Amino acid sequence: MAVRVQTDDFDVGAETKVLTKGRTDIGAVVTFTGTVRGNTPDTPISSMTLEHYPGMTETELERVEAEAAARWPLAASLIIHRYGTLKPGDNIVLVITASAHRQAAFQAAEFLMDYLKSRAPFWKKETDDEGRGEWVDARESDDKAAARWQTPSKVIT
Amino acid sequence: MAVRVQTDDFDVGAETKVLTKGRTDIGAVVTFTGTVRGNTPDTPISSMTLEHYPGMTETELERVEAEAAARWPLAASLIIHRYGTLKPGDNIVLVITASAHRQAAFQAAEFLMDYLKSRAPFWKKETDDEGRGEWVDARESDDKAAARWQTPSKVIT
Amino acid sequence: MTENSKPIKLMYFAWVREKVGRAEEHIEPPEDIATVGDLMGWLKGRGPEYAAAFERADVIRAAIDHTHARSDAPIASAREIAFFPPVTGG
Amino acid sequence: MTENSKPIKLMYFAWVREKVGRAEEHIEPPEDIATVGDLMGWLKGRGPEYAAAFERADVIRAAIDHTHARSDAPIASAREIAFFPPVTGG
Repeated sequence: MAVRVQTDDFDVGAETKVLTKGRTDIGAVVTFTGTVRGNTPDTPISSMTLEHYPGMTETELERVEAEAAARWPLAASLIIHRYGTLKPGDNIVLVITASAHRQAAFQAAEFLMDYLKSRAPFWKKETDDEGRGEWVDARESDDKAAARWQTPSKVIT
Repeated sequence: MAVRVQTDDFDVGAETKVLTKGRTDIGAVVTFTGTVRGNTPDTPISSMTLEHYPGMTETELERVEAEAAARWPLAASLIIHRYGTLKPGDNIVLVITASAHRQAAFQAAEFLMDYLKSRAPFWKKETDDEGRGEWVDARESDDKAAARWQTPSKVIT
Repeated sequence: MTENSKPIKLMYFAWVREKVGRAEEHIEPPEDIATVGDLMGWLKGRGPEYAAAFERADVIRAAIDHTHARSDAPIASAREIAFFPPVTGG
Repeated sequence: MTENSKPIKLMYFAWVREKVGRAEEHIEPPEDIATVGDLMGWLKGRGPEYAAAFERADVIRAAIDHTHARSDAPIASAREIAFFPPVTGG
Protein backbone atom coordinates (compact mmCIF):
# COMPACT_ATOMS: atom_id res chain seq x y z
CA MET A 1 0.00 0.00 0.00
CA ALA A 2 1.74 3.12 -1.19
CA VAL A 3 1.05 6.31 -3.08
CA ARG A 4 3.60 8.56 -4.73
CA VAL A 5 3.12 11.89 -6.53
CA GLN A 6 6.25 12.92 -8.36
CA THR A 7 7.78 14.61 -11.39
CA ASP A 8 10.27 11.76 -11.94
CA ASP A 9 9.59 8.90 -14.30
CA PHE A 10 8.91 5.41 -12.93
CA ASP A 11 9.99 1.93 -13.98
CA VAL A 12 7.14 -0.59 -14.06
CA GLY A 13 9.52 -3.56 -13.91
CA ALA A 14 11.49 -2.24 -10.94
CA GLU A 15 8.34 -1.26 -9.03
CA THR A 16 6.80 -4.68 -9.64
CA LYS A 17 9.95 -6.40 -8.37
CA VAL A 18 9.99 -4.32 -5.18
CA LEU A 19 6.31 -5.08 -4.55
CA THR A 20 6.54 -8.84 -5.07
CA LYS A 21 10.07 -9.66 -3.90
CA GLY A 22 10.16 -12.70 -1.61
CA ARG A 23 6.36 -13.04 -1.69
CA THR A 24 4.92 -16.50 -2.36
CA ASP A 25 1.34 -15.62 -1.43
CA ILE A 26 0.83 -13.66 -4.66
CA GLY A 27 -0.56 -15.43 -7.70
CA ALA A 28 -1.46 -12.45 -9.87
CA VAL A 29 0.05 -9.04 -10.51
CA VAL A 30 -1.69 -6.48 -12.72
CA THR A 31 -0.03 -3.26 -13.78
CA PHE A 32 -1.62 -0.34 -15.58
CA THR A 33 0.55 2.32 -17.16
CA GLY A 34 -1.04 5.45 -18.60
CA THR A 35 1.07 7.29 -21.18
CA VAL A 36 0.90 10.57 -23.12
CA ARG A 37 -0.46 10.13 -26.64
CA GLY A 38 0.40 12.66 -29.27
CA ASN A 39 2.27 13.79 -32.31
CA THR A 40 -0.10 11.81 -34.47
CA PRO A 41 -2.42 13.18 -37.17
CA ASP A 42 -5.38 12.75 -34.78
CA THR A 43 -3.66 14.29 -31.79
CA PRO A 44 -0.99 16.85 -32.79
CA ILE A 45 0.18 17.27 -29.20
CA SER A 46 3.77 18.22 -28.56
CA SER A 47 3.59 18.26 -24.75
CA MET A 48 1.24 17.85 -21.83
CA THR A 49 1.43 19.64 -18.50
CA LEU A 50 -0.15 18.08 -15.44
CA GLU A 51 -1.14 20.41 -12.62
CA HIS A 52 -2.27 18.99 -9.29
CA TYR A 53 -3.38 20.00 -5.81
CA PRO A 54 -0.55 19.09 -3.42
CA GLY A 55 -1.91 17.67 -0.20
CA MET A 56 -5.34 16.83 -1.56
CA THR A 57 -3.83 14.62 -4.28
CA GLU A 58 -2.10 12.35 -1.79
CA THR A 59 -5.19 12.29 0.44
CA GLU A 60 -7.45 11.27 -2.44
CA LEU A 61 -5.06 8.63 -3.80
CA GLU A 62 -4.68 7.09 -0.35
CA ARG A 63 -8.43 7.08 0.04
CA VAL A 64 -8.86 5.38 -3.32
CA GLU A 65 -6.23 2.80 -2.45
CA ALA A 66 -7.78 2.09 0.95
CA GLU A 67 -11.18 1.69 -0.72
CA ALA A 68 -9.71 -0.90 -3.13
CA ALA A 69 -8.04 -2.77 -0.26
CA ALA A 70 -11.38 -2.88 1.57
CA ARG A 71 -13.17 -4.31 -1.47
CA TRP A 72 -10.65 -6.88 -2.71
CA PRO A 73 -8.15 -9.16 -0.95
CA LEU A 74 -5.02 -7.37 -2.12
CA ALA A 75 -1.57 -8.57 -1.10
CA ALA A 76 0.02 -5.32 -2.28
CA SER A 77 -0.76 -2.19 -4.27
CA LEU A 78 0.96 0.91 -5.56
CA ILE A 79 -0.16 4.14 -7.21
CA ILE A 80 2.34 6.54 -8.79
CA HIS A 81 1.11 9.68 -10.56
CA ARG A 82 3.42 12.17 -12.22
CA TYR A 83 2.92 15.91 -12.62
CA GLY A 84 4.77 18.60 -14.55
CA THR A 85 5.46 18.74 -18.28
CA LEU A 86 5.56 15.47 -20.22
CA LYS A 87 6.11 14.53 -23.86
CA PRO A 88 4.25 12.06 -26.07
CA GLY A 89 5.20 8.53 -25.07
CA ASP A 90 6.05 9.56 -21.49
CA ASN A 91 4.54 7.74 -18.54
CA ILE A 92 1.78 9.52 -16.58
CA VAL A 93 0.38 7.06 -14.08
CA LEU A 94 1.19 3.60 -12.75
CA VAL A 95 -1.14 1.34 -10.80
CA ILE A 96 -0.03 -2.07 -9.56
CA THR A 97 -2.25 -4.56 -7.77
CA ALA A 98 -1.22 -7.96 -6.45
CA SER A 99 -3.50 -10.66 -5.14
CA ALA A 100 -3.76 -14.43 -4.75
CA HIS A 101 -6.21 -14.55 -7.65
CA ARG A 102 -6.40 -12.77 -10.96
CA GLN A 103 -9.97 -11.50 -10.77
CA ALA A 104 -9.22 -9.47 -7.64
CA ALA A 105 -6.04 -8.03 -9.14
CA PHE A 106 -7.76 -7.07 -12.42
CA GLN A 107 -10.85 -5.59 -10.78
CA ALA A 108 -8.89 -3.64 -8.20
CA ALA A 109 -6.61 -2.16 -10.89
CA GLU A 110 -9.60 -1.10 -13.01
CA PHE A 111 -11.32 0.34 -9.97
CA LEU A 112 -8.23 2.31 -8.95
CA MET A 113 -7.91 3.80 -12.44
CA ASP A 114 -11.63 4.61 -12.83
CA TYR A 115 -11.78 6.06 -9.37
CA LEU A 116 -8.62 8.14 -9.49
CA LYS A 117 -9.63 9.51 -12.88
CA SER A 118 -12.85 10.86 -11.37
CA ARG A 119 -11.49 12.03 -8.00
CA ALA A 120 -7.74 12.70 -7.92
CA PRO A 121 -7.16 16.46 -8.38
CA PHE A 122 -5.06 16.48 -11.56
CA TRP A 123 -5.65 18.64 -14.61
CA LYS A 124 -4.07 18.14 -18.02
CA LYS A 125 -3.16 20.95 -20.37
CA GLU A 126 -2.17 19.92 -23.88
CA THR A 127 0.16 22.04 -25.96
CA ASP A 128 -0.11 21.51 -29.70
CA ASP A 129 2.70 21.70 -32.24
CA GLU A 130 2.08 25.44 -32.70
CA GLY A 131 2.46 26.14 -28.99
CA ARG A 132 -1.24 26.60 -28.24
CA GLY A 133 -2.23 25.27 -24.85
CA GLU A 134 -5.66 23.89 -24.07
CA TRP A 135 -7.09 22.33 -20.91
CA VAL A 136 -8.35 18.82 -21.51
CA ASP A 137 -12.09 18.43 -20.95
CA ALA A 138 -13.27 15.79 -18.52
CA ARG A 139 -14.82 12.87 -20.33
CA GLU A 140 -18.31 11.81 -19.38
CA SER A 141 -17.22 8.22 -20.01
CA ASP A 142 -14.78 8.52 -17.09
CA ASP A 143 -17.58 9.49 -14.71
CA LYS A 144 -19.63 6.58 -15.98
CA ALA A 145 -16.68 4.23 -15.52
CA ALA A 146 -16.36 5.33 -11.90
CA ALA A 147 -20.12 5.16 -11.30
CA ARG A 148 -20.26 1.47 -12.24
CA TRP A 149 -18.51 0.58 -9.00
CA GLN A 150 -21.54 2.07 -7.21
CA THR A 151 -19.61 3.18 -4.21
CA PRO A 152 -20.59 6.13 -2.05
CA SER A 153 -17.87 8.69 -2.68
CA LYS A 154 -16.46 10.76 0.16
CA VAL A 155 -18.04 14.15 -0.50
CA ILE A 156 -18.96 16.96 1.88
CA THR A 157 -22.63 17.86 1.50
CA MET B 1 1.33 -9.40 -31.66
CA ALA B 2 3.60 -12.14 -30.42
CA VAL B 3 3.43 -15.41 -28.54
CA ARG B 4 6.31 -17.18 -26.79
CA VAL B 5 6.38 -20.53 -25.01
CA GLN B 6 9.61 -20.98 -23.09
CA THR B 7 11.32 -22.37 -20.00
CA ASP B 8 13.24 -19.13 -19.39
CA ASP B 9 11.97 -16.43 -17.06
CA PHE B 10 10.70 -13.12 -18.45
CA ASP B 11 11.08 -9.50 -17.38
CA VAL B 12 7.82 -7.56 -17.39
CA GLY B 13 9.62 -4.20 -17.48
CA ALA B 14 11.89 -5.13 -20.38
CA GLU B 15 9.03 -6.66 -22.39
CA THR B 16 6.88 -3.59 -21.83
CA LYS B 17 9.69 -1.31 -23.00
CA VAL B 18 10.21 -3.33 -26.20
CA LEU B 19 6.48 -3.26 -26.93
CA THR B 20 6.00 0.48 -26.39
CA LYS B 21 9.36 1.93 -27.46
CA GLY B 22 8.94 4.94 -29.74
CA ARG B 23 5.16 4.59 -29.79
CA THR B 24 3.10 7.72 -29.18
CA ASP B 25 -0.24 6.20 -30.22
CA ILE B 26 -0.48 4.17 -27.01
CA GLY B 27 -2.27 5.64 -24.01
CA ALA B 28 -2.66 2.54 -21.86
CA VAL B 29 -0.58 -0.54 -21.18
CA VAL B 30 -1.88 -3.38 -19.02
CA THR B 31 0.31 -6.24 -17.90
CA PHE B 32 -0.77 -9.40 -16.14
CA THR B 33 1.80 -11.63 -14.48
CA GLY B 34 0.78 -14.99 -13.07
CA THR B 35 3.11 -16.44 -10.44
CA VAL B 36 3.47 -19.68 -8.50
CA ARG B 37 1.97 -19.53 -5.02
CA GLY B 38 3.17 -21.85 -2.36
CA ASN B 39 5.12 -22.63 0.75
CA THR B 40 2.37 -21.10 2.83
CA PRO B 41 0.22 -22.88 5.47
CA ASP B 42 -2.68 -22.99 2.98
CA THR B 43 -0.60 -24.18 0.05
CA PRO B 44 2.46 -26.24 1.13
CA ILE B 45 3.79 -26.42 -2.41
CA SER B 46 7.51 -26.70 -2.93
CA SER B 47 7.46 -26.76 -6.75
CA MET B 48 5.17 -26.77 -9.76
CA THR B 49 5.79 -28.49 -13.07
CA LEU B 50 4.04 -27.25 -16.19
CA GLU B 51 3.57 -29.70 -19.05
CA HIS B 52 2.31 -28.48 -22.39
CA TYR B 53 1.49 -29.69 -25.90
CA PRO B 54 4.18 -28.25 -28.22
CA GLY B 55 2.67 -27.12 -31.46
CA MET B 56 -0.89 -26.91 -30.22
CA THR B 57 0.10 -24.49 -27.46
CA GLU B 58 1.49 -21.93 -29.90
CA THR B 59 -1.50 -22.41 -32.22
CA GLU B 60 -4.00 -21.83 -29.42
CA LEU B 61 -2.18 -18.82 -27.97
CA GLU B 62 -1.98 -17.22 -31.42
CA ARG B 63 -5.65 -17.91 -31.94
CA VAL B 64 -6.49 -16.32 -28.59
CA GLU B 65 -4.34 -13.30 -29.37
CA ALA B 66 -5.91 -12.87 -32.82
CA GLU B 67 -9.36 -13.08 -31.26
CA ALA B 68 -8.47 -10.29 -28.81
CA ALA B 69 -7.09 -8.13 -31.63
CA ALA B 70 -10.33 -8.64 -33.56
CA ARG B 71 -12.45 -7.57 -30.58
CA TRP B 72 -10.48 -4.57 -29.27
CA PRO B 73 -8.38 -1.88 -30.97
CA LEU B 74 -5.02 -3.08 -29.71
CA ALA B 75 -1.81 -1.27 -30.63
CA ALA B 76 0.31 -4.18 -29.40
CA SER B 77 0.07 -7.40 -27.42
CA LEU B 78 2.28 -10.15 -26.07
CA ILE B 79 1.73 -13.53 -24.44
CA ILE B 80 4.58 -15.43 -22.78
CA HIS B 81 3.90 -18.74 -21.05
CA ARG B 82 6.57 -20.78 -19.30
CA TYR B 83 6.74 -24.55 -18.92
CA GLY B 84 9.00 -26.85 -16.93
CA THR B 85 9.59 -26.88 -13.18
CA LEU B 86 9.04 -23.65 -11.24
CA LYS B 87 9.30 -22.64 -7.59
CA PRO B 88 6.93 -20.55 -5.44
CA GLY B 89 7.27 -16.91 -6.42
CA ASP B 90 8.40 -17.75 -9.97
CA ASN B 91 6.66 -16.23 -12.98
CA ILE B 92 4.34 -18.47 -15.01
CA VAL B 93 2.59 -16.32 -17.55
CA LEU B 94 2.79 -12.76 -18.88
CA VAL B 95 0.15 -10.96 -20.89
CA ILE B 96 0.65 -7.40 -22.12
CA THR B 97 -1.95 -5.35 -23.98
CA ALA B 98 -1.50 -1.80 -25.27
CA SER B 99 -4.20 0.45 -26.66
CA ALA B 100 -5.12 4.09 -27.06
CA HIS B 101 -7.65 3.75 -24.22
CA ARG B 102 -7.60 1.96 -20.93
CA GLN B 103 -10.88 0.06 -21.21
CA ALA B 104 -9.68 -1.79 -24.32
CA ALA B 105 -6.33 -2.63 -22.71
CA PHE B 106 -7.95 -3.89 -19.49
CA GLN B 107 -10.66 -5.90 -21.21
CA ALA B 108 -8.30 -7.47 -23.73
CA ALA B 109 -5.87 -8.51 -20.97
CA GLU B 110 -8.67 -10.09 -18.94
CA PHE B 111 -10.02 -11.81 -22.03
CA LEU B 112 -6.59 -13.20 -22.93
CA MET B 113 -6.10 -14.61 -19.44
CA ASP B 114 -9.62 -16.09 -19.16
CA TYR B 115 -9.39 -17.52 -22.61
CA LEU B 116 -5.92 -18.99 -22.41
CA LYS B 117 -6.78 -20.52 -19.04
CA SER B 118 -9.64 -22.43 -20.63
CA ARG B 119 -7.98 -23.31 -23.97
CA ALA B 120 -4.17 -23.31 -23.94
CA PRO B 121 -2.93 -26.89 -23.44
CA PHE B 122 -0.96 -26.55 -20.23
CA TRP B 123 -1.23 -28.79 -17.18
CA LYS B 124 0.13 -28.04 -13.73
CA LYS B 125 1.45 -30.63 -11.33
CA GLU B 126 2.14 -29.45 -7.80
CA THR B 127 4.74 -31.12 -5.64
CA ASP B 128 4.27 -30.65 -1.91
CA ASP B 129 6.98 -30.33 0.72
CA GLU B 130 7.05 -34.11 1.15
CA GLY B 131 7.68 -34.73 -2.52
CA ARG B 132 4.14 -35.86 -3.39
CA GLY B 133 3.02 -34.73 -6.84
CA GLU B 134 -0.58 -34.01 -7.71
CA TRP B 135 -2.17 -32.72 -10.90
CA VAL B 136 -4.05 -29.48 -10.36
CA ASP B 137 -7.79 -29.79 -11.03
CA ALA B 138 -9.36 -27.40 -13.50
CA ARG B 139 -11.47 -24.80 -11.73
CA GLU B 140 -15.08 -24.39 -12.78
CA SER B 141 -14.68 -20.66 -12.13
CA ASP B 142 -12.15 -20.50 -14.96
CA ASP B 143 -14.65 -21.96 -17.43
CA LYS B 144 -17.24 -19.47 -16.22
CA ALA B 145 -14.75 -16.63 -16.61
CA ALA B 146 -14.12 -17.64 -20.21
CA ALA B 147 -17.82 -18.14 -20.92
CA ARG B 148 -18.66 -14.55 -19.99
CA TRP B 149 -17.01 -13.35 -23.20
CA GLN B 150 -19.66 -15.37 -25.06
CA THR B 151 -17.48 -16.09 -28.00
CA PRO B 152 -17.84 -19.18 -30.17
CA SER B 153 -14.73 -21.20 -29.47
CA LYS B 154 -12.91 -22.96 -32.26
CA VAL B 155 -13.87 -26.57 -31.64
CA ILE B 156 -14.19 -29.49 -34.07
CA THR B 157 -17.63 -31.03 -33.77
CA MET C 1 -14.78 40.04 13.41
CA THR C 2 -17.12 37.21 14.46
CA GLU C 3 -16.03 33.59 14.52
CA ASN C 4 -17.80 32.96 11.19
CA SER C 5 -15.84 35.61 9.40
CA LYS C 6 -12.33 34.31 10.05
CA PRO C 7 -10.21 34.37 6.88
CA ILE C 8 -10.51 31.42 4.52
CA LYS C 9 -7.74 30.37 2.19
CA LEU C 10 -8.98 29.97 -1.37
CA MET C 11 -7.09 28.00 -3.99
CA TYR C 12 -7.72 27.92 -7.73
CA PHE C 13 -6.57 25.33 -10.22
CA ALA C 14 -6.31 24.85 -13.99
CA TRP C 15 -8.47 27.26 -16.04
CA VAL C 16 -10.18 28.60 -12.90
CA ARG C 17 -6.74 29.71 -11.69
CA GLU C 18 -5.89 31.19 -15.09
CA LYS C 19 -9.14 33.17 -15.30
CA VAL C 20 -8.99 34.45 -11.72
CA GLY C 21 -5.36 35.36 -12.35
CA ARG C 22 -4.00 33.98 -9.11
CA ALA C 23 -3.39 30.58 -7.50
CA GLU C 24 -4.53 31.45 -3.98
CA GLU C 25 -5.76 34.21 -1.72
CA HIS C 26 -7.29 34.78 1.69
CA ILE C 27 -10.82 36.14 1.91
CA GLU C 28 -13.34 37.06 4.58
CA PRO C 29 -16.81 36.55 3.13
CA PRO C 30 -19.87 38.15 4.75
CA GLU C 31 -21.68 36.12 7.39
CA ASP C 32 -24.62 35.30 5.12
CA ILE C 33 -22.33 33.31 2.79
CA ALA C 34 -23.10 29.85 4.18
CA THR C 35 -22.35 27.33 1.44
CA VAL C 36 -19.87 26.61 -1.35
CA GLY C 37 -22.53 27.76 -3.80
CA ASP C 38 -23.07 31.03 -1.89
CA LEU C 39 -19.32 31.60 -1.97
CA MET C 40 -19.11 31.11 -5.74
CA GLY C 41 -21.95 33.61 -6.19
CA TRP C 42 -20.22 36.12 -3.92
CA LEU C 43 -16.87 35.66 -5.69
CA LYS C 44 -18.52 36.40 -9.06
CA GLY C 45 -19.20 39.92 -7.88
CA ARG C 46 -15.58 40.67 -7.01
CA GLY C 47 -14.56 41.73 -10.51
CA PRO C 48 -14.57 40.78 -14.19
CA GLU C 49 -11.87 38.12 -13.76
CA TYR C 50 -13.98 36.36 -11.11
CA ALA C 51 -17.12 36.78 -13.22
CA ALA C 52 -15.30 35.08 -16.11
CA ALA C 53 -13.87 32.31 -13.92
CA PHE C 54 -17.19 31.46 -12.27
CA GLU C 55 -19.41 32.07 -15.30
CA ARG C 56 -19.89 28.33 -15.73
CA ALA C 57 -20.34 27.78 -11.98
CA ASP C 58 -22.24 24.54 -12.62
CA VAL C 59 -19.15 22.83 -14.02
CA ILE C 60 -16.75 24.06 -11.33
CA ARG C 61 -15.92 21.60 -8.59
CA ALA C 62 -14.91 22.47 -5.04
CA ALA C 63 -13.03 20.90 -2.17
CA ILE C 64 -13.11 21.87 1.50
CA ASP C 65 -9.93 21.07 3.38
CA HIS C 66 -8.81 18.54 0.73
CA THR C 67 -12.16 16.75 0.47
CA HIS C 68 -14.53 17.04 -2.50
CA ALA C 69 -17.50 19.20 -1.53
CA ARG C 70 -20.86 19.82 -3.18
CA SER C 71 -22.36 23.20 -3.88
CA ASP C 72 -24.59 22.96 -0.81
CA ALA C 73 -21.76 22.07 1.59
CA PRO C 74 -21.48 24.50 4.54
CA ILE C 75 -18.27 26.51 4.71
CA ALA C 76 -18.51 27.66 8.35
CA SER C 77 -15.64 25.50 9.60
CA ALA C 78 -13.55 25.52 6.41
CA ARG C 79 -9.90 26.55 6.56
CA GLU C 80 -9.13 26.01 2.87
CA ILE C 81 -11.52 25.91 -0.07
CA ALA C 82 -10.40 25.05 -3.59
CA PHE C 83 -12.17 25.64 -6.89
CA PHE C 84 -11.29 23.74 -10.05
CA PRO C 85 -12.64 22.19 -13.25
CA PRO C 86 -13.60 18.50 -13.33
CA VAL C 87 -10.41 16.49 -12.83
CA THR C 88 -8.62 14.98 -15.83
CA GLY C 89 -5.74 12.96 -14.36
CA GLY C 90 -4.92 9.31 -14.86
CA MET D 1 -5.46 -51.48 -45.45
CA THR D 2 -8.29 -49.15 -46.51
CA GLU D 3 -7.89 -45.39 -46.56
CA ASN D 4 -9.82 -45.07 -43.28
CA SER D 5 -7.41 -47.31 -41.41
CA LYS D 6 -4.21 -45.35 -42.00
CA PRO D 7 -2.23 -45.01 -38.75
CA ILE D 8 -3.13 -42.16 -36.43
CA LYS D 9 -0.65 -40.64 -34.03
CA LEU D 10 -2.06 -40.48 -30.49
CA MET D 11 -0.64 -38.20 -27.82
CA TYR D 12 -1.39 -38.26 -24.10
CA PHE D 13 -0.79 -35.51 -21.59
CA ALA D 14 -0.74 -35.03 -17.80
CA TRP D 15 -2.48 -37.79 -15.83
CA VAL D 16 -3.83 -39.40 -19.01
CA ARG D 17 -0.21 -39.88 -20.11
CA GLU D 18 0.80 -41.18 -16.68
CA LYS D 19 -2.04 -43.72 -16.58
CA VAL D 20 -1.56 -44.94 -20.15
CA GLY D 21 2.14 -45.18 -19.40
CA ARG D 22 3.34 -43.56 -22.60
CA ALA D 23 3.36 -40.10 -24.21
CA GLU D 24 2.51 -41.14 -27.76
CA GLU D 25 1.87 -44.08 -30.04
CA HIS D 26 0.57 -44.90 -33.49
CA ILE D 27 -2.64 -46.87 -33.81
CA GLU D 28 -4.88 -48.23 -36.54
CA PRO D 29 -8.43 -48.33 -35.20
CA PRO D 30 -11.09 -50.48 -36.91
CA GLU D 31 -13.17 -48.80 -39.58
CA ASP D 32 -16.29 -48.53 -37.42
CA ILE D 33 -14.46 -46.17 -35.03
CA ALA D 34 -15.80 -42.90 -36.47
CA THR D 35 -15.60 -40.29 -33.70
CA VAL D 36 -13.37 -39.16 -30.84
CA GLY D 37 -15.85 -40.79 -28.46
CA ASP D 38 -15.72 -44.06 -30.37
CA LEU D 39 -11.95 -43.95 -30.19
CA MET D 40 -11.93 -43.47 -26.41
CA GLY D 41 -14.29 -46.44 -26.05
CA TRP D 42 -12.07 -48.57 -28.26
CA LEU D 43 -8.90 -47.53 -26.39
CA LYS D 44 -10.49 -48.57 -23.07
CA GLY D 45 -10.49 -52.16 -24.26
CA ARG D 46 -6.78 -52.22 -25.04
CA GLY D 47 -5.68 -53.10 -21.51
CA PRO D 48 -5.98 -52.18 -17.84
CA GLU D 49 -3.79 -49.08 -18.19
CA TYR D 50 -6.11 -47.73 -20.90
CA ALA D 51 -9.17 -48.71 -18.88
CA ALA D 52 -7.77 -46.73 -15.93
CA ALA D 53 -6.81 -43.74 -18.09
CA PHE D 54 -10.18 -43.49 -19.84
CA GLU D 55 -12.34 -44.51 -16.87
CA ARG D 56 -13.51 -40.92 -16.46
CA ALA D 57 -13.95 -40.44 -20.21
CA ASP D 58 -16.43 -37.60 -19.65
CA VAL D 59 -13.73 -35.35 -18.17
CA ILE D 60 -11.07 -36.13 -20.78
CA ARG D 61 -10.61 -33.54 -23.49
CA ALA D 62 -9.36 -34.19 -27.02
CA ALA D 63 -7.70 -32.30 -29.84
CA ILE D 64 -7.52 -33.26 -33.50
CA ASP D 65 -4.47 -31.89 -35.29
CA HIS D 66 -3.92 -29.20 -32.62
CA THR D 67 -7.54 -28.05 -32.45
CA HIS D 68 -9.90 -28.78 -29.55
CA ALA D 69 -12.41 -31.45 -30.61
CA ARG D 70 -15.64 -32.66 -29.06
CA SER D 71 -16.51 -36.27 -28.37
CA ASP D 72 -18.65 -36.43 -31.51
CA ALA D 73 -15.97 -35.02 -33.83
CA PRO D 74 -15.18 -37.35 -36.78
CA ILE D 75 -11.64 -38.75 -36.87
CA ALA D 76 -11.60 -39.88 -40.50
CA SER D 77 -9.10 -37.24 -41.67
CA ALA D 78 -7.13 -36.90 -38.42
CA ARG D 79 -3.37 -37.26 -38.47
CA GLU D 80 -2.80 -36.61 -34.74
CA ILE D 81 -5.27 -36.97 -31.88
CA ALA D 82 -4.41 -35.91 -28.32
CA PHE D 83 -6.16 -36.83 -25.08
CA PHE D 84 -5.71 -34.81 -21.91
CA PRO D 85 -7.42 -33.54 -18.75
CA PRO D 86 -9.03 -30.08 -18.70
CA VAL D 87 -6.25 -27.53 -19.10
CA THR D 88 -4.86 -25.72 -16.04
CA GLY D 89 -2.35 -23.23 -17.42
CA GLY D 90 -2.22 -19.49 -16.95
